[in-house]
Amino acid sequence: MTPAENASDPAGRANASGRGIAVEGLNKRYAAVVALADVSLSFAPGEITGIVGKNGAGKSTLIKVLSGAVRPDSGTVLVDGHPVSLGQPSDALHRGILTMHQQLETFGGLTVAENLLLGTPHFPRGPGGMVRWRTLWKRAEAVLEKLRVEIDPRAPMDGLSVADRRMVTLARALVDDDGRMVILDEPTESLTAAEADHLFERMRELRARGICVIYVSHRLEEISAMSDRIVAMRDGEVIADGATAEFDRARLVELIAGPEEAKPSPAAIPASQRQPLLVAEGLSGPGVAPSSFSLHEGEIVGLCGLAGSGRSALARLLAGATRAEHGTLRIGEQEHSFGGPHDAILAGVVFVPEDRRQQALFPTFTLEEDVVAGSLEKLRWGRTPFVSRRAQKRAATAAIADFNIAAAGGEQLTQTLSGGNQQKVVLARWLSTGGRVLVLDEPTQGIDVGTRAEISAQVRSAVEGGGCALWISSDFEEILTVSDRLLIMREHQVVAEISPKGLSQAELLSACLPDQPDPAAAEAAGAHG
Amino acid sequence: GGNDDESSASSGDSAAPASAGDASGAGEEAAKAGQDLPKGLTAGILHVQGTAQSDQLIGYGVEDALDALEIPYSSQDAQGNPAKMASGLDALINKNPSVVFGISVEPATITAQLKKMQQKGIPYINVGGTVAESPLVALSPVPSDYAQSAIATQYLLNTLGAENKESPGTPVGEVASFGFDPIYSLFQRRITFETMVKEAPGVKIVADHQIDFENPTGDIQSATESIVQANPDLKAIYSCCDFTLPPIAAGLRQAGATDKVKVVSAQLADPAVLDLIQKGEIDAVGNAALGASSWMAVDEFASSEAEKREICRTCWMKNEYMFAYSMVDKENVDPSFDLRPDFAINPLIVDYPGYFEAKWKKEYGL
Amino acid sequence: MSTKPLSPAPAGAGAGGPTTVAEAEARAQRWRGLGPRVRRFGVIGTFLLAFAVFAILKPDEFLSWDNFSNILSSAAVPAIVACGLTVPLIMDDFDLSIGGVLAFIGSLVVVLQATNDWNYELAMLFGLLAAVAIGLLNGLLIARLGGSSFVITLALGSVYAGLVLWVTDSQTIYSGLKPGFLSFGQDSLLGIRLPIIYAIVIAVALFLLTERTVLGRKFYAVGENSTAAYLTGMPVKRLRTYGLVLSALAAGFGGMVLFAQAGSTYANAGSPFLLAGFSAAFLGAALRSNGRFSVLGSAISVVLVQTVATGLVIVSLPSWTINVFEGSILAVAILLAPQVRIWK
Amino acid sequence: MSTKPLSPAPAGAGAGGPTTVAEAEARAQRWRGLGPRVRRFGVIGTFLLAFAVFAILKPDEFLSWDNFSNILSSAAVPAIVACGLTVPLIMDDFDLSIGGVLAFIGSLVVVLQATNDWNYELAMLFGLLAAVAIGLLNGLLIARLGGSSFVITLALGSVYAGLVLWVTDSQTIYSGLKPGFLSFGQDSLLGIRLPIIYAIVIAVALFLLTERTVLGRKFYAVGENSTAAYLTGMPVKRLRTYGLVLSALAAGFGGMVLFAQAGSTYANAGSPFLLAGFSAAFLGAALRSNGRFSVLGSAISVVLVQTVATGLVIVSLPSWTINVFEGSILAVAILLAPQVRIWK
Ligand SMILES: Nc1ncnc2c1ncn2[C@@H]1O[C@H](COP(=O)(O)OP(=O)(O)OP(=O)(O)O)[C@@H](O)[C@H]1O
Ligand SMILES: Nc1ncnc2c1ncn2[C@@H]1O[C@H](COP(=O)(O)OP(=O)(O)OP(=O)(O)O)[C@@H](O)[C@H]1O
Ligand SMILES: [Mg+2]
Ligand SMILES: [Mg+2]
Repeated sequence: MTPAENASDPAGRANASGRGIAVEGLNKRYAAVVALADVSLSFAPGEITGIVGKNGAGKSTLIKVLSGAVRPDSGTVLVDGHPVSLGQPSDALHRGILTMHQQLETFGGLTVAENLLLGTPHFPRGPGGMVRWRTLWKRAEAVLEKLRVEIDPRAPMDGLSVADRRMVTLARALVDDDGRMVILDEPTESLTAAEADHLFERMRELRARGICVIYVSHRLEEISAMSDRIVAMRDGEVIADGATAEFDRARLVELIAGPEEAKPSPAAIPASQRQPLLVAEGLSGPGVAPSSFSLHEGEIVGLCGLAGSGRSALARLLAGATRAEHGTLRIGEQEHSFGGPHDAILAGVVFVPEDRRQQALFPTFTLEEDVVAGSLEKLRWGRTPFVSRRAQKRAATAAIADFNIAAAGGEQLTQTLSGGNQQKVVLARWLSTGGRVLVLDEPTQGIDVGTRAEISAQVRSAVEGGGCALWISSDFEEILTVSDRLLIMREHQVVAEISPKGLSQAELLSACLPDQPDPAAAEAAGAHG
Repeated sequence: GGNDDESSASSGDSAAPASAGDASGAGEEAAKAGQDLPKGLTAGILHVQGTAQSDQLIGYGVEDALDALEIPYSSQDAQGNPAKMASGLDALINKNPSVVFGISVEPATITAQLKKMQQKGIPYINVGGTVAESPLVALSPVPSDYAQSAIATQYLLNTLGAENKESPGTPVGEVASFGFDPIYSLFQRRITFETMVKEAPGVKIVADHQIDFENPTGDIQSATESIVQANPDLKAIYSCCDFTLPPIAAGLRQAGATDKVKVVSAQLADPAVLDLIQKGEIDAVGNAALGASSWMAVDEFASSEAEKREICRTCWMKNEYMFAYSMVDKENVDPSFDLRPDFAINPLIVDYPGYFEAKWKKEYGL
Repeated sequence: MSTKPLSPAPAGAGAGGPTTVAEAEARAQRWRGLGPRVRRFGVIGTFLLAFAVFAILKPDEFLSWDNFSNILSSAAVPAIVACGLTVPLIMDDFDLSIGGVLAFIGSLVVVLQATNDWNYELAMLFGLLAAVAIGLLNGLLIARLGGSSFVITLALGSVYAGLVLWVTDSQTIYSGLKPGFLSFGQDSLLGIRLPIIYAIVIAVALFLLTERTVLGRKFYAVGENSTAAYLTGMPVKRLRTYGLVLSALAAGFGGMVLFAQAGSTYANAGSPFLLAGFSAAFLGAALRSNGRFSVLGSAISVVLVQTVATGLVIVSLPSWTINVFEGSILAVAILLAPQVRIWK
Repeated sequence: MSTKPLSPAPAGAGAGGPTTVAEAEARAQRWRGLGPRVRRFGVIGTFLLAFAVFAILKPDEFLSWDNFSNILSSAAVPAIVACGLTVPLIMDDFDLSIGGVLAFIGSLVVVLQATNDWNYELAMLFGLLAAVAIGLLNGLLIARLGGSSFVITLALGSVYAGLVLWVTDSQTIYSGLKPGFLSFGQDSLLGIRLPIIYAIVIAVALFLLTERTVLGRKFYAVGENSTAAYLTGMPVKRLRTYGLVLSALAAGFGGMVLFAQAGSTYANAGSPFLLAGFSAAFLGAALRSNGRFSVLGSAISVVLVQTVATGLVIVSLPSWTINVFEGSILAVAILLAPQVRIWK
């Protein structure tokens, strides 16, 4: 069955069975950009559908239409065979369609419990509309329990790490056992295998209860393992739709990235030639227990750990965003004690933070303005204080090309870009500043497979000339392929160093688990690798 | 509109410049046949704060006087906003009037406009209340703040003296004052009060509250209560101006000190105060017939036009008696007051409208 | 899992510098040599210190029941207005029309009973309905049609100020107010003046509404992140409209109390409440550990500020120093406030 | 807590419902049946319509060079102040001290020359330095020590208002001003009054600074996301301090121009500029396609609002209708504004 045939069929299938959700002839344009082009799909109860596609392909737009957040220019949504109007998110929620959007939107100042349940029928309402707090804490705990998350429901949301916030929003979408559909837009972004497993368990549970599950991810192994059916999108169109078995990895990569093969990463410099560039000894700070490690010239070092193990805290420390308490940090010959990110930047540290929305993006800047925000000084018009428009345009055009940013043009506001493209903007801004020490916290979150390879190539070429990179990623598959060496963090401390060569994801995961019986073994493996 | 007063004046009659020299004291004697009011005179009126009763009272005075002379006018209300004072005056100037009457607008806020008027030869006349002296203001026939304050202070001292059981006639006791020095006329009133009280050794000023003009009502009421509490022996409150009286009365009412503390103030224009006087919450207010200011101003303007002379800055003073400075208290208060046609808060002591109307009839044959 | 905010205060107010709470705290500790215990009570402490000074200088006057009652009754109407405007502010909507609404509704109620000889209860009921209508209009223009709350309410505030002149015919209305209406503003219950009681009731009601009910939590949710609120199916527009209706209602009721207290209307009655109300709300937010607007914070701030103002009048300083002291006390208090926020 | 109510950023207030720009646009299109072309020019169109009405009713007065020059000269000082306060507002800092600063610096310069008989140039220089010092103090308390800009500047504004009374000894000072100082405020150059020229120069300079220079770009970055700006190595505190210094400087300069224009100091000179300045800034932001605060937007808004006010004065309506019309025109204009933002 060709994808095209398949795409036209499902609506009928849903009608026939009388249950399920379908879309017919969806179209959505944003000025010149076609986000959805005549999309017709149907989703059967008890089926997990994985959606793949490159950044800007229209996956999130499809999801926004299904969840009532965006109205299509034309086309209909059918619920159990009947056309419905999803004018706003509450319309979809009332029909049992729960969604976790890609953009992490939370109520920062409210508690975890309120983030989970406020606005849902599960929120405990006492007499006079009063909140029954005790019931609320209990229910929230129960909901979190379903995902095996241990977060205090009374904690304020903005105190959580990105992964925890992600888990809370996920839990919110997965709260109902008797809904109709659950849609998860890149749920595993910034989750490690350990947390993802709990999620998958819950997804299977929902499938068993006859709920349609739609799920978007750029992690191909994961999607192959989890979904019953895969839909591939490109430029707003559905280009393939079929049972998961029909797709092998190569086909998926081709569907996402297009026919041209990703360039293989340049080979790493042999270990013997490496000079230590960054050396930390007993370094500790907020969220980081004394840790010693070094990064060598020309090396990409992966930093692994479970969510909450302190990887981001260490990255912040290296970037001068938090202050070191004890220990020393040397870069090259010089010992540093950063008073703030500006000091770190002067010392050649480049930091891509994990939390794009709150720490990286300038939402109403245009793409051009945002991409150059880290290197404004280079854009001066001669020696004047003015920004050269031409230099800005040139820099932006280069970044758009280098990072495959899909946008209507340099004038598009960054907040209207697709999630992956926003991440590319952030990366482009940072990698164009030309520092020696790259500290990359989840740099490829939300980025499609094709571009991932290019980004690792870019990082590789950046470190080639005498730099080094610390690459944090929760995607173990990726981190095993990009890094020359791996550091393991447990309980806020760098505890081990291992070589990625020949290591399986499962082995890596077990190295990260807190009750790892014998870290020395792993350390030994690293030393010999 | 759009007349040129110079040309229309000369076409009106020929015996014009004769009496220009002896401006002072010209007054009634200058009334000769043939000195008609030039045709086509127009006027502008600039209200400082059209919602204030005093402003309306003075404004009506100007309007009625102009009506009596059949001079058309247009008005602007600045709503207390300096920016609107300037733009309102601009708008009036644009109509090219023969004169603009400003109701207690501080010249500082409209300097640019006044300069322009000077260049265009349009006189600017201030009516109602004292403003800072300025060469740009052609005339300012206003009741004396010293006088208003002096009679009020004297009334207060007399009352305190009468209450003195030990040596009747000698005023003793603690008093508080409300004022706002940055406004020149209010400063004059406070200084008068202070000077007179200094001469009565038994009287002590225990508080001198400067009104918060951003929030006058709330500030005055709460300050009244605080002052009464802080000074249990307080005998009296002196205030600069009538708009403070309702909140002062409310403050005293709240503090339960209405009967204990006498309240005396200068300036009376707000009829709400009459009510308070009648109820005995406020004791007495020094009054000047503000409307007389308007009629005197219009009269001097008309004379200068008729006689083709400069406006005389001091001639109005011989009529100052029309202000009829007097204290209004429970004995003589007339709460049936209406803004029109009386222009004074109490039955007219001097019938200045009648006087001027008769004078104009005789001089200009209206 | 730790409940301590460790990520950079997300673009929060006054963020800018400190990336983590611990870091900010460490830095703060460095420049001020004070122990955490002292700083913890910084704001309240500054005010208490000021009160202590007043109490020492004028013990009998400042520490009297009369003075206390005087402070509270001066604070009553501002507190009603401030509590009301805090509700839309929680949702990030500025309601700058409150001054106009207060004067307009107050004048309307007075005119209806004094000039048109309505029953005063009926006039008050009508006034409250008019306030609701104003709130709904604000909601329509701002929440539904998406106008900027700042500009729309400023513009409408000017319209209402114009309507005041229209209904009162630009006159002060001081006669014809019904005795019942005057009692409504001037009587006492158990020795407590009625406006104080109204203010307490309204503050408590709005406090419960915003902090303890599901609706109130949704208000906060909208304020925290309106996109998230929309996506989770909350009726954002309706919630914002509720907020604007509540603030119009509070302002309208405040206007009635004000004129009943004064026994007359007067010119420009509304404008002082605008800046006073907003500064109380912002001060209240700065006092709270999480820096959020809150009804209680606003109410407390009104009383604190009024107490300082009264205290300064009682110690009778030269008038210019009153301004200076008032401003300085506020500034010092607020500088100590971030500490509270950090230590929770 | 976001204090930037206009930002269309995800958590922005104006947002509320619309998740995406295009969606908001689609919705807006539905309820208003106007063609996009019409709506595109909504705001400016409303004002132009108002101007056309004035021009038809009073062609000679409204369309005269004199009137034009009057409008601009009345707008001069407000525009200077509004442009200044826009700079910290871009970075999310409210500077409410401008009223106090304006009056204080203006009075200081007058007192120094009139009472202390200083050279007027020296007095002005001293005034500007004092303004810088005030800005630095604001910056220290707000950007460095993390006080809430709203409350701190409000408090300090009150302090400066007190200092006005102190330096002027609570008097209006109208004699002793040097002729040179008076010319500085009252002369014309090529038939254009000097204050207009100052306003244009300042507006253009601040426009270039904020929109065209590296520094200005950083200002906007701080306003958009101060955490991101900090992590990008921008000296957030220093940038915010610059903003506060610029607004204090503009306010101080405005005060000098104001009193030189008037030829004297006067009471409460500063307060009218506070609300006028902020409403201009917010209106300007609503006019811009991306909803950002901008110097140009603020300057244009001041002139638009002044023109409407003057027009209404010229057609000489009863005073209460002026309020009503002014408010309504503003409200209608702003309701059409979101269109502009969407369509760029
Ligand atoms: N509000 C908007 N205004 C303009 N263009 C938009 C808007 N929203 C989305 N787009 C454009 O629509 C296209 C599809 O975006 P969408 O978010 O659906 O992509 P996606 O497949 O989810 O990509 P990603 O993998 O990066 O999340 C993108 O090119 C994006 O720039
Ligand atoms: N200032 C601090 N004080 C105490 N503990 C801290 C501090 N900062 C971080 N932590 C602890 O470190 C944990 C890790 O937070 P962080 O945001 O660094 O996540 P992470 O370890 O990188 O994990 P991930 O990003 O995968 O979720 C937090 O959950 C918290 O318990
Ligand atoms: Mg997406
Ligand atoms: Mg992390």
